[in-house]
Amino acid sequence: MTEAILRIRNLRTYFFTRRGIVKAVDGIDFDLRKSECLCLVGESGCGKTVTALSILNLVDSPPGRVVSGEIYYDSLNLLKCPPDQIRRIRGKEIAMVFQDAQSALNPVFTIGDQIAEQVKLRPEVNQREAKEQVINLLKEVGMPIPEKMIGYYPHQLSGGMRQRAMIAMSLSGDPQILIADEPTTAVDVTVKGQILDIFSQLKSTRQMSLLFITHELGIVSEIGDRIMVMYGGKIVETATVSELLNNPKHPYTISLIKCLPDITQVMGRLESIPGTVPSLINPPSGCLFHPRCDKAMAVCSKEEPPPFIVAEGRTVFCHLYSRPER
Amino acid sequence: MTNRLKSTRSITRKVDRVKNLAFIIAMVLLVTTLLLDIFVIEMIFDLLTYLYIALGLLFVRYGIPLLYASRRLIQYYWQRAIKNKLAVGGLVFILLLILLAFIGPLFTVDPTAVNFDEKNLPPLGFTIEESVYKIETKQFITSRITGTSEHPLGTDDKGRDLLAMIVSGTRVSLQVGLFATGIAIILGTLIGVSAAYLGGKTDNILMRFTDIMMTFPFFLLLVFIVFIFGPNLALIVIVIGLTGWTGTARLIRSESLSLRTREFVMASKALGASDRRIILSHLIPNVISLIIVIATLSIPGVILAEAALSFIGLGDPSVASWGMILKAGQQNLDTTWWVAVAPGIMLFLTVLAFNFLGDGLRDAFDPRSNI
Amino acid sequence: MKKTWLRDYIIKRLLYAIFIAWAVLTVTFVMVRVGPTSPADKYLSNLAAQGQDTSQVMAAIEARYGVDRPIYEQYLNYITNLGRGDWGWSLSTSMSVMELIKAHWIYSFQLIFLSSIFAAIIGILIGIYSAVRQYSKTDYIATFFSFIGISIPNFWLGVMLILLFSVNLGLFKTYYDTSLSLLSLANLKQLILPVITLGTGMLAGYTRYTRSAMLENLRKDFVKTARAKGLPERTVIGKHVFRNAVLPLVTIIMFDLGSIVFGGAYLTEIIFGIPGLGQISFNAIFADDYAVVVAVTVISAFLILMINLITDITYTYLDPRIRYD
Amino acid sequence: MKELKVLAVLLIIAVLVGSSCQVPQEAKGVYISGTSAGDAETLNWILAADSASFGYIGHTLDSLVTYDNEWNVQLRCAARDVEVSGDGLVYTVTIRDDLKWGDESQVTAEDYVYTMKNLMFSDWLNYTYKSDWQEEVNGETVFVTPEVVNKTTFTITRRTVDPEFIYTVRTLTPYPKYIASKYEGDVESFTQAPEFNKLTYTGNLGPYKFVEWIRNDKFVVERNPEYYLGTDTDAPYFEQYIVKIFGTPAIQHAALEAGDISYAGIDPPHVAKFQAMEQINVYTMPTTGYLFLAYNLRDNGWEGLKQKEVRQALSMAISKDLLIEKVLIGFGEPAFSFIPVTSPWYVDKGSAKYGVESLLDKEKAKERLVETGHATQRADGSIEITDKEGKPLKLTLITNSGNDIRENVGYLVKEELLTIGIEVELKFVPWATELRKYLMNKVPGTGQELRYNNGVGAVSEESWDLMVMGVTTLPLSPSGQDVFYATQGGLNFWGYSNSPVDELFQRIRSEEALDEGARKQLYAELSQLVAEEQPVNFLAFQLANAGFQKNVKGIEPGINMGYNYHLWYFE
Repeated sequence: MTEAILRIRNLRTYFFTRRGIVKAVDGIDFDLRKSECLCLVGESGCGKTVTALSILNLVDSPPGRVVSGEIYYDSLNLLKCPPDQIRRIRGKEIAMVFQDAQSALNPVFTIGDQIAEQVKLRPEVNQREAKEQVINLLKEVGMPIPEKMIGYYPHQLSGGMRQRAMIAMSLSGDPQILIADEPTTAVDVTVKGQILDIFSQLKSTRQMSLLFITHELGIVSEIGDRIMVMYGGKIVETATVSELLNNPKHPYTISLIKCLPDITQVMGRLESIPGTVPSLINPPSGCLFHPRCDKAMAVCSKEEPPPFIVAEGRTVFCHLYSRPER
Repeated sequence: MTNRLKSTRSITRKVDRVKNLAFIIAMVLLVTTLLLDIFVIEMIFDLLTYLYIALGLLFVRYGIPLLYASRRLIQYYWQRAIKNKLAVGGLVFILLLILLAFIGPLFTVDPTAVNFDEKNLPPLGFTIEESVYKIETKQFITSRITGTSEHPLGTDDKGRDLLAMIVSGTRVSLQVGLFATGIAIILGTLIGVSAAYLGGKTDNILMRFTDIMMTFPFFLLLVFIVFIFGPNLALIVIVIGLTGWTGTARLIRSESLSLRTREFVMASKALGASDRRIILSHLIPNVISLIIVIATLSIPGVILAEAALSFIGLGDPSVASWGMILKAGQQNLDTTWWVAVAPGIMLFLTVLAFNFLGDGLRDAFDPRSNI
Repeated sequence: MKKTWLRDYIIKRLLYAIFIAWAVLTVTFVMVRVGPTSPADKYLSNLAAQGQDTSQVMAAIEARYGVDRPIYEQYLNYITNLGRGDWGWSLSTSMSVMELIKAHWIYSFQLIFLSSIFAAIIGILIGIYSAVRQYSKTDYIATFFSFIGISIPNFWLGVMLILLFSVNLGLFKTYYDTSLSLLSLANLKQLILPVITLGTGMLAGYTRYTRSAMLENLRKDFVKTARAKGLPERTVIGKHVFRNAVLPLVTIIMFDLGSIVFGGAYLTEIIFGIPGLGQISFNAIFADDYAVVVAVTVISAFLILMINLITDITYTYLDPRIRYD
Repeated sequence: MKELKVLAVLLIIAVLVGSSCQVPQEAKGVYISGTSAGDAETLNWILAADSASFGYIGHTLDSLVTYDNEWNVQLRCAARDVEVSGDGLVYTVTIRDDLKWGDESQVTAEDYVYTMKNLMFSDWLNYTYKSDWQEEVNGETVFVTPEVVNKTTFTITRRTVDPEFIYTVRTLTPYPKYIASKYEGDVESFTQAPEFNKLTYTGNLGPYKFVEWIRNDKFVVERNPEYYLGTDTDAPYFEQYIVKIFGTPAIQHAALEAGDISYAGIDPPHVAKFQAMEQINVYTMPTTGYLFLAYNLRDNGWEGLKQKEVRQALSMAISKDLLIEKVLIGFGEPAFSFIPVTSPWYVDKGSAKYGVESLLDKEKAKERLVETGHATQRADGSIEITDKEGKPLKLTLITNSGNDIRENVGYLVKEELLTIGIEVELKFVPWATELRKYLMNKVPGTGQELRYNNGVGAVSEESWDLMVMGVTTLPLSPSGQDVFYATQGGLNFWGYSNSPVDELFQRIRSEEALDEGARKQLYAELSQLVAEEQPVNFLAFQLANAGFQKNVKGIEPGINMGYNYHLWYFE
């Protein structure tokens, strides 16, 4: 198996607000392997975006703060290294693509300037070369007539084009890892496909590893190699795409997949998961999902389910499996 | 169920009618005493007290119901405002000031009592040399005078107790600050809200009028009017009020413009509420927060304007406002320095307090600032 | 493409400004003549002292000043002269109004200009600093320091500065020396105290508005993007955030410039002996010098309108999303 | 403000005066004179109405004659003092032959006569002081007739005798005929004439020449090398003379202390401080300005004031020494008439000294009020002063706001009158309001125009009883005060009328007073009568303090201190 480029151990990120401590990410461990596309899936508010932000130390503090855990990039623990070292890693080693390009791009600068900004960070690049590189990047993400586009302002572009510019910008530092935080959510359906094509094409051309965050299971099958399902700030199940979709283990994953509209079959009403997302301030005891889990047992409400290794790289956090004698 | 609704509505209408009636009676009473004052008995109250009562009545009739209607909102903002330590400090100082303005005169001597024997007394704990020229000998006789506990802050060149003058000055400065801002706010809000709400031609006319008023150099206009009609505190207050509303009108107009398109206003319009009802019960309560902020931030400007007017000799001579004391003291700053220092410090602290309070409130009311 | 609608917009605004200036001129023209005092008053006590029949001589003097004719006639006469660029003769200073303003505007301009720059630079820096560290100890200190400026009555501060620095320490001259050439270093030195006096008054405005503009933009998403790109914090704040905060700031700076043009500047001019337009216009009021009062009011009104126009135009350069077509 | 004007007038007299015989010096340095009485309004002296304007012009234009501190005549443009004919009707003036205009042409008698005939006496210019040159001839007001005798001599002929007219003649200053004639008849072009507004015509007629005038900042003149008085003494010894205008007195004092200006008038509270400074010389000098308490003798004032005894009683209750000490900080001397001590016509003995020593007696004042029926003696011996309805008497005192000294006098009068049981209410009003509402009067009900003295029966708009005022008098011709105290006086706004006083004023202005001894006797009688009559309560003549930097030499302190100012020099 290819060795991991990014190892995250026992990561906890809490938000200290007036109403109490929000445990957004409450102890997660996972690895991101080289040139692999790991998808992080879960309902909104399950902590997937906070996980991404914690990696690059972009969590708004106050009120947020990474309370504990380590994030190893090669041999470097990102949580411990000094600010200017983190800064050198951002964009060049690990880059990020945000969800809504409309608000993520600076409205008063042209997209050419904003993309070139990172290229110019390297002193040996002069003005002309930088412009050329920007045009190439825009071509790579399929931007029409890039020479003209670099002079446009964000509000002059369509949703899809803005997202392409966003991706081009994240590639400008030639990163090893690209974290994409729901890049397709803010665009309409027709463009979604094009964006996914760009990502899958990047995966092949750039051999870079991709942490793809989304709440749409449908996308995952097209682009993902492995999937991690998060719930209430914890990982409940990890598996390869095919295994998870065809043979989901964790009750939450199962009901998630049931919610998927399957155009191949004529289905009645779409199923929805009863109850609401758990409060992260005083989360339910034991397994977070037990209040909404139709297979919940007595132990589920008392103890946290330990990880159960189903196979290599395939774990599930559910008492159903860790207690054979049930 | 509907008749219970009907009855509650009729009760509130009855209460409204009683309130309106009481308000009108009170106003009629006030106007008759004013007419009496001008034509029959001389000076029952001075003009400012009339203004005082009129604004008080206005506040009781319209102010309190409005504040009561949005009390939950204000309570919420109040909690946010307390976080800002400087704002709380400012508020405490202002409350002390208001207390001083009312209670103060009871504990201090008569500020207008002149006593040339106790002329130019330094504050307690200081001694200065006072010398008088003798024409026969063409020499000076210098005597040392030390501050007495009877006049802790010392006395001015007419022997008046400085502490008493500062206390009576407090009332004047607060009156100027509150009334002038009151007038400016009322005018600004009415013009701003109606311009935003009615839109179209009226909005255009009102805004052009605001433009013209705004391009007049404010201080030049103020000095001009006070010079022509003579320096009288009531006039100064009214002129500042009548010329200081343009900024408020603009701010409130832009705020209400964004409110107008909001759903709840559309909804009440759909329910057939009259324009006046919408403006009074929907637009204005939501603009209250902005109004409170603008008020606290414009009061210091008004107090300083009165002080500046006094400095150039256009202050009301019959009134011992801080500005007037400062002007008198400022001429002999090198000999009797305390006469200028005391009012200067009071002006400074009061303006500072209002600024802090205003700034704290602005932060509290600004949804974006994360407290 | 941008230039066409901008040019039309400017023309429209210029016409509008001329209309407003004309309205201000007319209002001031009438207002000045409606007051009880008249320019011939100063002769009153002298004439009486000569035992002369005051009313007869006063009428003659008012005829000499042309203030005895009906208002509309005076107004028509004034406007026709204005057409020829003649703003009239100043009675209280015995020189043509235009010459008077031409000789004195520079003193007011340099004072206000330097004070605005002084207040803008320090105010904005404090504003950014306290926005980035909101509600920290430094934020309170910075706000406290900037509010001191606006709270001290500037005529009081001015006198104190002169007594301390000019008289006791002898570092500055006690009054503004007009013989020094305007561009000389000595002129800059003698402007330090007046600029501090006037500037501190404006400081709080800049700090407060910069702080709120910065706060508003600090939370925007593109800040996270900038940081994610590995840009140094200085660039993130200084370039990305500030560039967006500048927009509301420009409005305030320009608006402040307009409103304080006379208030604080006049008092500062009196204390430091700077013969600017502030003193000229107020002495004209006390001397009932109608021509000067009207001229100064109209010019300052037109100036404020021009400032507003410049503000709106800089908007389009600062924020590409704004168009006025 | 009035007191500062007093100082400015003092300087003008000084400036118009000069004397020779000083040690020759080499001209150096810039003399800066500070003022906070406001800027002048014009350099066209015939249109001027404010003292600052005369002050500026005086640096470039001398009059015929001026006076030293003992009132000895000092010749200026005049070659010899003005000669008066035996019958006091013809005044002959001979001017120096070396006076030049700006264009080097000679200043001739024709210029002087032209200035009088075509400018001062013209009706298109309305010269404010033209009535000084008019006389009453069988009911008609006519101008005196000036005629040219030869190039350097002209005469002025009167039809009636006025012994004090000579003082007016001595102040004559000429306009250049060759320039003024271009603007004759057109007041607007005369007002805007560049030659007059830039003083380009003054030639060698003054110690200095005009350089520049920056409004509200400074008036700059430079040394005139061709000055006619400077041929032998090479005067003046300052390269430049600057009048620096300050916004507030506080900064003017600061400038003197810091050494940025050479001279400043010092307000009483600061004199002791400056006296103690070794780098400053402070000279204390008498002025011709006196403070007085006017009584409203018209129908809307307290009727008691119409009785001489009541006025005397009030004067006995107000201590002048206390006023001088507390309000003027010692810089004043008690006044008993309008003739200043420094005037040659001042006579000390014989006039009643109310408000001082024996005639400062509060008990006697109260008795006097009982005698005149304005007070009742109660059983316990205390005296209650009541008005005609029997209520305790309350008088209103008015003065102009913004004038510290007069406000303080008002407070002191209130305190003093309270000690004898009269309550006084103070009202401070701006000067313009005081003129219109309290001074000007008219007969109620008639369409009469508001004027300062509309005679008997006229009443001011607002009622008042007492008023604190300050006025300057001309020491050489105190009879000018008839404008206040003669029944027909232009400024007799309080309605005082007394035929013996009127008669004395007439006699001083007649042949009888031609002989100076007789005039002195008449003035003595007038001051005794006025001291007795108490038309107003003459309070005090003020002293002025002038502060100079120590290095200014050649100063002779006195009533006309600046008469030799062109001989002053920097050490």
